[in-house]
Amino acid sequence: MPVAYFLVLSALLFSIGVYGVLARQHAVLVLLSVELMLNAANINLVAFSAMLGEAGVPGQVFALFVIAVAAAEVGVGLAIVILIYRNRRSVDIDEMSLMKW
Amino acid sequence: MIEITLTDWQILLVKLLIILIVVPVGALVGGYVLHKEMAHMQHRLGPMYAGGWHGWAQTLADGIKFAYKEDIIPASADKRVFSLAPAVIFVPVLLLYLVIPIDQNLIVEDLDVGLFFLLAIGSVGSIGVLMAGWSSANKYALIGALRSAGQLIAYELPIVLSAAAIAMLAGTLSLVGIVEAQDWPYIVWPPGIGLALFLLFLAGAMAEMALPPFDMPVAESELITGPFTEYTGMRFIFGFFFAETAHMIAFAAIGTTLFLGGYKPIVPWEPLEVIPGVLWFFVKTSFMVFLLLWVRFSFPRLREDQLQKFAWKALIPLSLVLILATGAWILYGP
Amino acid sequence: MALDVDQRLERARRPGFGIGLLKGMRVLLKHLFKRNSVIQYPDVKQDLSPRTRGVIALKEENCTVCMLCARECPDWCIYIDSHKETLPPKREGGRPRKRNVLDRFAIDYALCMYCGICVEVCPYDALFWSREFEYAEYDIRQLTHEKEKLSDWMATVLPPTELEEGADIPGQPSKAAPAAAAATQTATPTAAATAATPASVTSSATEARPGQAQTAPREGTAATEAARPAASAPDAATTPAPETAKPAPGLAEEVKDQQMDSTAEARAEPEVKRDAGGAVEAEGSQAEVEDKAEAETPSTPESTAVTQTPPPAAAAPSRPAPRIEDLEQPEDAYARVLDEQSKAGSSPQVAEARAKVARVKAERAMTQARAAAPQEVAPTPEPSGAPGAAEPEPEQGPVAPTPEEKPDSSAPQAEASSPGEDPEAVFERVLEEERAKGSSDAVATARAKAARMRAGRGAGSAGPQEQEGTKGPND
Amino acid sequence: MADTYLQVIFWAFFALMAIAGIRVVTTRNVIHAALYLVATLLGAASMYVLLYAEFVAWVQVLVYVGAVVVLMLFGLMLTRAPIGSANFDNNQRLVGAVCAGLLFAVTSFIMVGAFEGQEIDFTGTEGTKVQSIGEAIFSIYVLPFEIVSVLLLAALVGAVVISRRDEGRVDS
Repeated sequence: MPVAYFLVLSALLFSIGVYGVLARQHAVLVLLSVELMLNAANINLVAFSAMLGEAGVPGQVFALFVIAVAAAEVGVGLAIVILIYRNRRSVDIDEMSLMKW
Repeated sequence: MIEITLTDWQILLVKLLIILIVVPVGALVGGYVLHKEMAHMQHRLGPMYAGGWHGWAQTLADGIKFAYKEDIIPASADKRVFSLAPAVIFVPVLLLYLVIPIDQNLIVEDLDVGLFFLLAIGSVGSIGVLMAGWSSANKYALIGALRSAGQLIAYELPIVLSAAAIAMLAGTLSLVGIVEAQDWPYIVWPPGIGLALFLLFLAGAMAEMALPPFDMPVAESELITGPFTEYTGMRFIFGFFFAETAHMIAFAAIGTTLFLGGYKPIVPWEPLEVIPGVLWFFVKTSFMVFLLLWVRFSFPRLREDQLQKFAWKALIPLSLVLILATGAWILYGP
Repeated sequence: MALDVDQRLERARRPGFGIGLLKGMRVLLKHLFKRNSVIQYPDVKQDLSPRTRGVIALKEENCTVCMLCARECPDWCIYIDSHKETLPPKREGGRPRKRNVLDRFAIDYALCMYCGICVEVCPYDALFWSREFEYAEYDIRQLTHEKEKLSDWMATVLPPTELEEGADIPGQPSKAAPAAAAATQTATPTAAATAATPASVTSSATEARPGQAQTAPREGTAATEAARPAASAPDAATTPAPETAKPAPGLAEEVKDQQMDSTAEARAEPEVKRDAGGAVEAEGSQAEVEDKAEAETPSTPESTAVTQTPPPAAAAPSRPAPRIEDLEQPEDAYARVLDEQSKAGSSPQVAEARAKVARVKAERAMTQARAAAPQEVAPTPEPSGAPGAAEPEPEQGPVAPTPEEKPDSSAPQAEASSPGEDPEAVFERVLEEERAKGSSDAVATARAKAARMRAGRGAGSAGPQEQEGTKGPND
Repeated sequence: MADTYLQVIFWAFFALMAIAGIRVVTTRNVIHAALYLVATLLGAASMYVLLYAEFVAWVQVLVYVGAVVVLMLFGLMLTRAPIGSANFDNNQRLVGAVCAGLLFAVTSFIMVGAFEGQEIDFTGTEGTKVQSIGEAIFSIYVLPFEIVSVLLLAALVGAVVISRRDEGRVDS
């Protein structure tokens, strides 16, 4: 099976993630979109790993690292979202201009 | 001798079919055992009429009754999510049975990462619980779902960590490999660590299944049945009762596999080897079910904050210490 | 004891972490293998206690529409309608009689709280407790059951329970009668006076009471009890106004004597069941009387005692008192019980307490036996004394301390003194009696003084006491 | 032959992931978005299984579906997650769509061009054993592994510190 199939899938997911990050207002939805992008990267890593066969183990190792980092990101991200919601009763990131000049 | 030749696909289909038959039947029997054991421990008789002999057909009758009930979906509910949730709860439980070795060769799929598969699939059900709770448009349901999610995140860790310690001891993630790696005094070996891991696993499993004393998500007295408050008929059965019982039996089987030596005889004695492993497995799993139910009926429900405290301040540190101890045992032990 | 419990709790709490959890699980495991005590109700019916308060049944023919039950009912759940009927005079030239006819008797079981006051208060034994309890209805309004239904339930009313051992047999003179008289202080003096004069009992009244006559000797224990059967005779309609039929305390014997002669014309066969029901009531009240008599201070029973009619000679069929030689020595009893208890595994305190009780009982039995012995030889000949009146030492109850510690006031004065006897003579006699019984000097003197005082007041004998002492130490 | 089966399965999951992914960013209900994300993630896990990377697949299910999404749903339900639809998009939708479309076109063009003719050979592979992954992590990549563990610890502490209510301060 051509590896290009997986690369196209990955590109599609990544683009969808980019759209989500750009077009979404809700903070948690932005986080979800970021997850999509990370997953796209993961698919790429695993696909290349499979392509390389025995030499491709580091690809899977990196996929695992990505998943771990994603978990950390979600943890901190959600903590921030909840804190903001608690303070401002809103999770709209376009309104979060508190730190803007 | 009739020779039947089946392709891999056909074998897989037959195995799946067997699972599809065995699991609901097991859940019915498990439900009956639950009723009866609870009743007798509370000095009652339990079901006595359905089916004639000691109400053996009670769960069957219940199931038929639920099948005939109207399937009600609340007007303000999120209908698609609401209908899908029971399936999301039940299917992962069904999948758990795929990798449990009933005998050395009697297993649907001996995955290389069987143990990991169990843990991963077991955690999917909580999505279903959250779906059910949120989509019911009911405060009790939502609170129950949130409790369930919090509980699951907290108690997943002790289970994963104790399973990790077992994997360390066995040197493999394959469940058959784990059973084969276990030697005779299964649970009490390595001394102290094995038993502690078992208790840790038991506590985590009971919390994961939301069984008392960890049943805050479905606390009948406070939250009616938590996420399943609005469910009726078959959806209730599959989302709640069936899933609960099947989950319980699955966890009993997992506990048997990980700690009690699975399909191996209780004591390594030559004559006992004659008895098929299926029987040993069945006996040990029954014991585990009994134990789970016994604990379940013995203790009152914790409070939500006590539950979280217990997980984060007692179980997780303990499991980390046990992982260290296991590592030390592997390195320096005999 | 409280300290003991605390200590035990403390000990239970002490063992290490998690033991409590295991203990709880052990309890459940034990119950799993225990024999189940569940009764599968619709299939197997529980044998309810005879005193179960299931439902109230009505014996319609006994009801005189006196309305007592309806008035006493705290919930006002009894509905009674009636009308008056005029009956022709019984004899030529007599006055036409009036009689209440029951039209409606209904109990609203949705309101009823099963207190049983109506059953207690019914003077004519028309209401009974039945053990029936399956009378659920689909509508709360249908829970008001009319007299037809209530009468149907009469079939489920149990015959009265067997009499207790040693209790009086209906139809025979009661040994409890005099004791009961002590309790009927509420009886009005006039009633008592009437009772004292047999002549005041009209022959017609006796005629009308065949059933009562049967129960009367027993019913003598309480005036109100005795009064019941009078109106309950099936032919009550033809009897003279029931009010006159109400006997006073102590009347029973007279009634009975006359009845012996005129039974032949008793038209109604005595209703065994009802009578026996009366007996049960009587027994209950008798027990009450005994309790009272025990608790009574010496001075209380006096007022009624004077009006007591002399009982027949056959009175006081008391069991023979145990002989002194047969009785266990108190110290032996103490040692034996202590031994037994410690073998049975009781705690030292409990064993000691039980042994003490045994000793006290043995001592009491000794005393009573000693006192009873002379009495049997020469019964006191006082004409007005109750049969048991000569019985000196009443039962003190199980918690009584040793005789030496007995406060004087709590010891009812059983020593009878006939009215008119010289107070000083009474003093001497009582003193002697007390000494014979083995009472300590102080006690004997005090009792003798009390007896003198009573004699001086002319109050006559102290409350006749139930001869319970003869029941011996094993009660 | 086997390759045809795999291709069918691949395209089925491709379709699932594409649809679910698009729904994640277009749906008007936050919970639905998270649930569609679950579908996407499970599709990705299936892809890993397809690629004989079982361990990664189950880690994906355990961590993403079992923990991350549960946490997301938890967060959504704690904040505000009404049943029914609401508008969560800003006015950059068109810009976003153009950007995403361009990105997709460019990246897929480049990658397809770069890896033209490269095949994944499924025949004869048993898949990657967990053991080899473990050995790789704990030998060559032990430093990144340790760094990741420190990162996780920092994230844990950070999350607790951030979301914790200060004692004595009343929140608005």
